[in-house]
Amino acid sequence: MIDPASPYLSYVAAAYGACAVVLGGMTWRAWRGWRRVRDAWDRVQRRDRP
Amino acid sequence: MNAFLSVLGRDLRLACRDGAGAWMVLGFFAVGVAVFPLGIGPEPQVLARVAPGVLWAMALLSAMLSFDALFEDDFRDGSLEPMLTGALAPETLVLAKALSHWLVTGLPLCLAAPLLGFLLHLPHAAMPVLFVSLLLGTPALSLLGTLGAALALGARRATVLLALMVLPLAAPVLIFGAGAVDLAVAGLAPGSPLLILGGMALALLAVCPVAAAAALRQAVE
Amino acid sequence: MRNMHENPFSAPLTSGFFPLILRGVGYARGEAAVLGGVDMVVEAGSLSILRGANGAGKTTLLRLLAGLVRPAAGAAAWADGARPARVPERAILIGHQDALKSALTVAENLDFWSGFSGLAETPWPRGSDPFSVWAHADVPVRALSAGQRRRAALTRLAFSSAPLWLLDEPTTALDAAARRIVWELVAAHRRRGGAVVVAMHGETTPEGAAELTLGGGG
Amino acid sequence: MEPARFVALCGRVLPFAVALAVAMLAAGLLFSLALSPADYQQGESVRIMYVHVPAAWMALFVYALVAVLGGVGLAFGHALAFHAARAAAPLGAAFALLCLVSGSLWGKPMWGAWWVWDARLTSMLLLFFLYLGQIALSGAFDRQARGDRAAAVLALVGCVNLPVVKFSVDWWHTLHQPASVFKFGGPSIDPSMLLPLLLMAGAFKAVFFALWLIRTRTAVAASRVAAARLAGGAR
Repeated sequence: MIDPASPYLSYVAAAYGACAVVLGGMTWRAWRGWRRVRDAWDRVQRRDRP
Repeated sequence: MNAFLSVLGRDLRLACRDGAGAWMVLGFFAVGVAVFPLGIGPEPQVLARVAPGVLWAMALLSAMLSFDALFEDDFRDGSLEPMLTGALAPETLVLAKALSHWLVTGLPLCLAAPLLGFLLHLPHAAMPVLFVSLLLGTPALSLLGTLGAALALGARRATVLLALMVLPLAAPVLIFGAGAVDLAVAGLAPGSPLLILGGMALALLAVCPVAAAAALRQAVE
Repeated sequence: MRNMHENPFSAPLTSGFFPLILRGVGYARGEAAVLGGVDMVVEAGSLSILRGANGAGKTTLLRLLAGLVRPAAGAAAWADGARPARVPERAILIGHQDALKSALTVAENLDFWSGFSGLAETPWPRGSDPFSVWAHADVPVRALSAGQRRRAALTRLAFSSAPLWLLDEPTTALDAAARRIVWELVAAHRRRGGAVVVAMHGETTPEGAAELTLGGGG
Repeated sequence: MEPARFVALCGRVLPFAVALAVAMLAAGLLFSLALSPADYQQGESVRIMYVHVPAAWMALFVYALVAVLGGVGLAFGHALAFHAARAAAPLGAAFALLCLVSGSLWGKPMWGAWWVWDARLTSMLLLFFLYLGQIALSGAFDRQARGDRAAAVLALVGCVNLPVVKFSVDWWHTLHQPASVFKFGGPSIDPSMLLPLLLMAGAFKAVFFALWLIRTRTAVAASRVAAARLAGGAR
């Protein structure tokens, strides 16, 4: 089990924090990119319908 | 063969016609090296210690700056397409361009570096090794730069892009080039890094023309 | 004006591999289809005129015949089965740009192109000067007018041994005399067994020429 | 595989990929933070290795993947391969960055410096710059097709160059620091640490695959939108 009194706790926390930031950032950008394209596709579809 | 020589001859004549190009690269190299003592301080021991790295890094940057016009003018005035569809294979065209760049830029850098070595108190024993290491290294840089110029042809901000692409690829050349001079400064035999540097130059001689030719074909498409 | 009936060419014609046959050739730039289903046969001694609105793909088709561009659909092959991209030296393309270095003189530019096309034993052979640009041979190209640059660019045809000529609106910026020389050169090239494909606007189609109009694409 | 069907296929596969990624990540974090012992020498900071090493593996794996995809795209002209390569490259760069950051966070307690020119960290730094050059080149052209193909050539050359970079950095390291300082990651990994390491490596791969799927689908759909807009405009 992780020892809360360890002097290195802040470094471990920072490392996993960085991991969360990077993975989270990638996920958020990917999802936002997809949403933007999906909306653009809907707009293009609507414009074609008579 | 005469197609190769005519491309080489034309590029050298063009370089001489607006001679400023070659001189500006040498000027940049000299100014770049001269700036370091201003930053680091005048102590001879310190300067001698960093001299190989500074000279080599500045040679690398000076070479990098002179690549963007390599294909750009031919691309813009339309002579690149007939050259690619002439009797000359694109790979040979790339070699002619790399050789013309080396003669105009690489060779002068080799000759100027030992002189600038004096500015950095480079031990005299290391001067010849510096010259030989650059003699082996600058052709490798010319080949890499020619590949970078072909890849970045027609791109936005081509010069910066070219440096960003080529510098990581040129890191091994810098490491062994400066490493050889370091060994010479420390009085050790610089044989092995120089041999590895020569090996790398030959490897790039094989890889870069093929990759650059593919890039040129894409640029023209 | 030199007599055109002597041989204006200094390079022998490499044996033609005609006909060059295009079947359903298509090309797309990015997502937009520029060429759709082009069928064409280029015979020895033939002259084909490409017509069509701007963006109809005339220049793209010329670049495809020159081997600069690979067809996205359909196939283009010479009689011996070779694809244009594999044998680019069989065609010479004179595009909108002049392929001349403005820092060099006309003589230096044409010396380069004659050396590049394998005639290096004599510098730009003065014999092959159909557009009589020899008068301002030592003038840097940047000092020339558009018409003079165009004449110098077209002089490259004189020392090319490629059997297929591809001319993209060759007569733009040319005066009447130069225009006549272009068509005389084309006729001379066809007489010696070469083929010519010209993209053109306006100007009447010379007699004995096949015409191909490219669709509204692009 | 024409675009419409590919986008639909991604839609169906995505939920499973996301579920797998979340599950693997949970297991990985559980084992690396809770169910594994501290190192007798490094103490708790060894847990940083469970982020640092898998990130390095992913950075290398994705770079090789991008090079292969680029090669396939150049050889067979499949637009899908280029879309997939363009989707994967930034993810690889992110893993390389994560590797550098976690390496620095691990170096501080061990060697007292935020950045140490250790052979492997230096190679990872150069790999990160190779990624930047490749991504910059891919986006530097008006025509995306041109950017994709140029980036593919650079990725292939970069891939050939990687072992040379690794070799020269190692040589450089021994040249300037003959006495080998504390070996990164210890002589051999203790079995109790191997499990969290492999779990985290699997988690990173699963996360990468899910994100890669989303980004590739986005790229393909974006090109369809562009084509529809062009076609629509012309009508």
